[in-house]
Amino acid sequence: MSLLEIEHATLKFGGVVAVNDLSFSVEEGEVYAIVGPNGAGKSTVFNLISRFYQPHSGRLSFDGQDLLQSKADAVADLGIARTFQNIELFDHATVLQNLLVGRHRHRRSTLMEELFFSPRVRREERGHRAAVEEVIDFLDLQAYRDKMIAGLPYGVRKVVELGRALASGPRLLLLDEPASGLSVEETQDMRWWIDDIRKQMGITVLMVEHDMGLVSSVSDRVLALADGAKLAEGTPAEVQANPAVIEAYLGAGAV
Amino acid sequence: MRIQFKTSYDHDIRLFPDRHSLIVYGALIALALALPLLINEFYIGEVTNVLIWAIAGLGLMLLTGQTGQASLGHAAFLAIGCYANTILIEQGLPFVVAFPLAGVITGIVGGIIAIPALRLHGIYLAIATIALSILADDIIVLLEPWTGGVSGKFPDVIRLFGIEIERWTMPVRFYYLVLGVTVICTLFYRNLLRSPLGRAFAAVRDSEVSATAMGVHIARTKATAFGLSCMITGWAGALMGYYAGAFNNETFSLVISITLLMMIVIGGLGSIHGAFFGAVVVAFLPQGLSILKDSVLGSGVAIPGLETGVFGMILILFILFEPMGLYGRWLKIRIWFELFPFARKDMFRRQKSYLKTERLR
Amino acid sequence: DTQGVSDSEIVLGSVNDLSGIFAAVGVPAVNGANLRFEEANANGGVHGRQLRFVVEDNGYQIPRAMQGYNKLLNRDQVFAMLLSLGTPMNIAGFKLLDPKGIPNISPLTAARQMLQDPVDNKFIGFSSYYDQVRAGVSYLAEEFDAKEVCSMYIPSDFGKEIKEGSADIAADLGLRFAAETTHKPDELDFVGSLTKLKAEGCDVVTMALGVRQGITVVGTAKKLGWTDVKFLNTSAGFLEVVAAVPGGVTDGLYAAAGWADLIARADDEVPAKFMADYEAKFGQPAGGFAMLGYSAANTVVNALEAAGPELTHESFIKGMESLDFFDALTDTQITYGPDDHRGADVIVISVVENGVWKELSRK
Amino acid sequence: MGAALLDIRNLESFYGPIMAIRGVSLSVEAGQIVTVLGANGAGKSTLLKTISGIMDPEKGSVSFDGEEIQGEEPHRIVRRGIVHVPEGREVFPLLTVEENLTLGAYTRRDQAEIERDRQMVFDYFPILAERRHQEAGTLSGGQQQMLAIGRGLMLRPRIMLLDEPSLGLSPLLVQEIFGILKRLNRDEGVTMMLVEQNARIALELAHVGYVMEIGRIVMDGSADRLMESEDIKSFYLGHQEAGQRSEKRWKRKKTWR
Amino acid sequence: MDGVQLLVSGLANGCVYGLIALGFVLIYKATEAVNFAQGDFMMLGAFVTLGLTNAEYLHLPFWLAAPLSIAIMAGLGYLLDLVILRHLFGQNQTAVVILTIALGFVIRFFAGAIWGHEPQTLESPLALGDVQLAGVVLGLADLAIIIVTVLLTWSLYQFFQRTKLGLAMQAASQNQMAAYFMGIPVKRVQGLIWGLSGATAAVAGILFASKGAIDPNAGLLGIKAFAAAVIGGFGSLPGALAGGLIVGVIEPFAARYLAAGYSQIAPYVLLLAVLVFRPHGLFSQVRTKKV
Ligand SMILES: Nc1ncnc2c1ncn2[C@@H]1O[C@H](COP(=O)(O)OP(=O)(O)OP(=O)(O)O)[C@@H](O)[C@H]1O
Ligand SMILES: Nc1ncnc2c1ncn2[C@@H]1O[C@H](COP(=O)(O)OP(=O)(O)OP(=O)(O)O)[C@@H](O)[C@H]1O
Ligand SMILES: [Mg+2]
Ligand SMILES: [Mg+2]
Repeated sequence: MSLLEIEHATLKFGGVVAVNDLSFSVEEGEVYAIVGPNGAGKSTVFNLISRFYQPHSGRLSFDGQDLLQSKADAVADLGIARTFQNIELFDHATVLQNLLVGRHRHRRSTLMEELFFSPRVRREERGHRAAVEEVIDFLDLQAYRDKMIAGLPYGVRKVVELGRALASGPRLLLLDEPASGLSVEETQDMRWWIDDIRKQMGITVLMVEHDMGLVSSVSDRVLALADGAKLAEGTPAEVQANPAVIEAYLGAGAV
Repeated sequence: MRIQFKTSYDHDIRLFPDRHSLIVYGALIALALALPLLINEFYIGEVTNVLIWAIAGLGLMLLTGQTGQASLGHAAFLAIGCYANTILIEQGLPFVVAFPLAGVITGIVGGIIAIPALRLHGIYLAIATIALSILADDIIVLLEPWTGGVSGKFPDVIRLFGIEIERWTMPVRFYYLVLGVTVICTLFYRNLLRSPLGRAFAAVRDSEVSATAMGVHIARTKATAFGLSCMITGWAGALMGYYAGAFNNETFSLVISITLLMMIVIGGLGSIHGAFFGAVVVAFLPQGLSILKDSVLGSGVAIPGLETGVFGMILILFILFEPMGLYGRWLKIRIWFELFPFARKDMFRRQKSYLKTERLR
Repeated sequence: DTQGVSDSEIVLGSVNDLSGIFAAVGVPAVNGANLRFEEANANGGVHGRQLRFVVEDNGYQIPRAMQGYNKLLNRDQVFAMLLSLGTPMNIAGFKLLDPKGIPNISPLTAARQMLQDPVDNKFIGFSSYYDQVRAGVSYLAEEFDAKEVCSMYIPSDFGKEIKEGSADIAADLGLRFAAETTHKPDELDFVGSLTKLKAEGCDVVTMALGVRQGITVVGTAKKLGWTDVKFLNTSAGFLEVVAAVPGGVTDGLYAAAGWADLIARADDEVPAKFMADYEAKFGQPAGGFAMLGYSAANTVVNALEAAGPELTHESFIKGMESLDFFDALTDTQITYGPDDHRGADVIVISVVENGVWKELSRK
Repeated sequence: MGAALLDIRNLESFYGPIMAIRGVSLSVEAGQIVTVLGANGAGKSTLLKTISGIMDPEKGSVSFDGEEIQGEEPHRIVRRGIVHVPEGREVFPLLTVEENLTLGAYTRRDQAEIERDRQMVFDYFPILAERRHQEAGTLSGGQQQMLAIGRGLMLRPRIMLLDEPSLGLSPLLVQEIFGILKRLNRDEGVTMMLVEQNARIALELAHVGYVMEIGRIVMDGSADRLMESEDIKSFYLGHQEAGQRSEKRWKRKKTWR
Repeated sequence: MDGVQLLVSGLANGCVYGLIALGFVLIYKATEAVNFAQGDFMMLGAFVTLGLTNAEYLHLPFWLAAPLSIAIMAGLGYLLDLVILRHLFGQNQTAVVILTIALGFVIRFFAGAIWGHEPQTLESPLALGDVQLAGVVLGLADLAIIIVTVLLTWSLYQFFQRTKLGLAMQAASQNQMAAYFMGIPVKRVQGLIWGLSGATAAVAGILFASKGAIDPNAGLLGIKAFAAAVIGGFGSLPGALAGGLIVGVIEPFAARYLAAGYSQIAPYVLLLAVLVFRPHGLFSQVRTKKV
């Protein structure tokens, strides 16, 4: 059984068919990449998994459970965390606070306890903090810990968003264009991080990315989308060599 | 410049981040306790009033500053707290039970009212709450058997552990009562801010989408914020009832709701300090203006609406010169002193800033 | 030593509405009182003491009113309160005044509670809304054989007084209290309410509305062709502006109030002098509430005179209770006594004719 | 080469107390494409914002065509022919694609020409033509980026300030867009100042390059020369071997903050 | 017959709300700010006209005074933006809300100081005379209000939909920075809209004053107009009119058929009901964010 299974999912916006009878599955422990031209429906697939959108037809399941039974805010509880293409951070909070929100699904304290800040809340806070500090170490965010998001450069924000998703301790990580806007050097870091996330933390990664260098170096399998439907699927090399993919997505110069 | 060395995670969890602030706030509490020795009854009454407004401000701040939901109907919750407290005491409950319960009842009512209001944002929420504020007046009249309708109610003398407390005959005792409630509410607020729920509030305020993706239940969080906000507001309302000594359907009017919102904006949205700064301005400024007018123009002169007009103008100036509220100004002054003598002249000059639509949710 | 009294000065206070929805009442009243106090001060004060009148604006809000009381009682240390506006504000104020025995004189509200227990320190200037509306309805019932009494009111203490007065007098006279409608202060159209009252066959409609609304109601009824109905205002709507609306919109509107209209008597000596003085000082024509303020201040001055040089609350109350004089300005006899804390007992019934109030009858 | 069209002298810009640009001088000659490279947070976007008047500099000058324009209202600067295509697709989300493009030509009066340019944009990006009545906020990330660039073209600028135009675009479209930029520069003589993370493609297009670090220009030269520089190769073009990983890990942050 | 009369007067009334609501919506559409002083603007517009035309003041002919006061109010609106609001450019909109509330205080104070607190009546040719049609009575002023409101809504709608300036105004409200990048003089555009809303307020004020008396507290009406705008879907011009009409019509029917004590709360209950079922009003202007 695969960790994530999408079967015959379809979603339309008025006349636009954003996802068209799409099926694919992601295995536990792999890095699975989705590529495709702009507007192919990649982010829409993420939004379906996050339950922001309701598919018109089709089935989604995570770890054997029907995803469509869960509301958007329950998806995190299942162990699915995500980043956003256009960065959705809590702008008027510090990096640390942003990462701590990532821990929200582990909250066990009740309202009463929090009002009086009971010892248990204190203990849990320490636990959350320790978990977050690990992420900060992992992503080298020490320098930014107490900085407000609003004043951070784009690249750092991307990393913070990744950190927030990691802090929740997910089983499946959805990354929407993790390397866009990053320099070559930072993309390099991202590559290593994704590697470590998969190998050391054992987290399955599903990512959308346009940087084929990154895609081919970290992913086990690649799905190419066009107009919401599957164009090709296979190893990075196979997909990159597929003429339909070259024609619709990579362009002749990229071979 | 003050440098903090953090040596454990507890540092960020503590009530007071460092020794310095412990000393400052300790001194503040000591001053508050000693105040009746220092000033006369008139000013004790005014300070009590400021504190009551500050409690109400904390209540609204929790909602508006922390979760970004502006309410223009909080006077309705002042009313609920005030009536609930009085009615419970009339039913024979002792003050120690009735007063906390009044807040809790207000909180529950607020939480329930919030449920349909949750899907509302920004001005839609503001107007829905305005409607609440307006309806409260009529509902109080319609519930005459409980509320006394237009004739209103008169809260009894407070009996707390055998001590009698009354606003006008024993202003100092009443002051201590209000001070106690203020400290408790402030503690609650502070505790929330350093626990997961407080962060969830901020998350909901800044980005509902990603808060959802992080597992924050938007509706439940907002309803909780609303409920907590109403609870604190309810306590403020009960105290306001005691302070006024009499209240009816007209007491908690829309004007009060509006004043409350003005107060927290002027104080500085999103901070505990802001509620207090705002309360000082809103509760003391009109009185200050009146005293000033007496000394400048003579007490016999009555210029219609002068005080309100001047009050309005001063508010405009406040907003113009410090749209981030007094707390923002306060922080700047502090930074300036901390950096002294290295502060640049135009360090706090506003860089141009731009807004984006809030019609996307 | 009594608070607010020194060898050279007596401090009087008022919590008034100078900026809220009743500023149209509070402002001229305060001006009128000031006029009288200045006259007294110019004549050397009362028993050598100058009068100082401190007014706090409450904007018609109770919290502001309480701040005003705090200032007046604890900071300015007033001797007595005068012309305080608003029923709930006054009632809240009693909690403070009563323990200290501070007199509350001629509050600007005609609610019956203004003479609630303990009554010793409370004095009112004229009849209550309740009595006014009763007198007005009986007059109209007698005069026009009205059978069906109705009421339009703002759901507030003021509205409640009027409504109860109307219902009670209807019961007493064997008439029917046929219908009632309630309104918000910001309502601007009354077609619906009037259609309802017309359908109920109302002969007399008593009104407890804002001044502006009252005008609109009468105008709308005419527009709808409903002319066989009598609208009745109380002192709250007994204003020159109401009578003076252009086009004769308010012609035929009745009012029952505790004093006689000023403008109608503009040629009489005392009113004429008052109007001239007032206009000279404030640059605005004097109206009913200015007159009321002046008259209330006048009562206080007379009471202070009567209290003698040894001024305490007791002596002042004695002084008040000894008053019995004709007040030419309001055209009423003002009498107080140990069991009578109401000054003018008369109720004057008037109607608008050709843009002015014309007195019809007195009760 | 011609005279400097855009001349920047000792520019300093602040965000409150934070100094984001620390005395930058550079010049762009008419008809040139200049690229500014730099790590994250180096201040590249801030530099462009300061030129286009969205931010006020605290010191220094920006001259365009010989006139000092720093501190001017941004709309006046636009009217001089400077267009800024900002980072992060700032489209008008509740207006349609077509209305967004119409606004691109806000300063222009030549109706027929505008129509022609709109057609040109639609030719470049056929998807925009297809979605002309869709609200811009519902376009996909890359489609919004196309719209932002197309809208910039509608202004018929003399100089374009492009902040990461390739952000979120598919490889095919990146090639296309750089092809378009090249053509615009060659055929219509549009001057450009280009900020890109994709240093290779930027240097291939540009004539001249500058490198920024923490608010300062640390290197400049012709694009060809920069392309050959070892530092550029290792930091911006990604010429490392996979095996360098462990070494890279500790010296990764080439600058300390 | 009753029903028709109620409906017609309700519509006329609703147009007054609609007219003020238009002012709210204009500002919101172009700046996303909410002008809580719109009701007071209307009051001021009415008083300015009164000051120009009434016999005891300047006594200009009405048809001169009306356009003059519209111009004065437009100027005031523009000036307000120029002198005060421009300093808040780019700042949080709650600051603007508070500022306009405070401004309302100030306007009321000055209006009271200049024209007194007693109700006054505008000497308007529209105030006198009714129109009778098939048993239904309508004041001349009511008729004028209906015509003017419909015309104004229509032309403002066209303005926003068809003209480049109208489009630019919408753009400026959605993304101020991007609007600047297009060469739109954002601040001036916003000043224009404040001027326009001042003019609208003057029109509303003149018509409102022709219907009955005015006093410095007449601006309280703004709250109900605000509710109307929200019902319509804050930001939509036809919505403002629709919302105004709904509130206007519900009132007389509630007054006619509901028990005392309940009738006056009908508009607010209706408002809450609308918001429960359509949280962003009838013509919703709010979209979900695409991520
Ligand atoms: N809310 C919406 N309303 C209408 N159309 C939409 C909506 N959301 C997405 N679309 C359309 O659905 C298609 C898929 O969008 P999606 O964001 O998934 O693309 P994508 O593959 O992520 O592209 P990119 O690489 O540019 O981010 C696009 O054509 C887009 O215009
Ligand atoms: N709004 C802001 N408030 C405070 N500081 C800011 C703000 N915006 C940017 N900065 C700071 O200014 C510096 C320069 O930022 P800028 O956005 O110009 O960098 P950049 O070179 O464009 O980086 P990127 O590649 O991420 O776009 C950064 O260090 C950042 O922290
Ligand atoms: Mg996408
Ligand atoms: Mg940048």
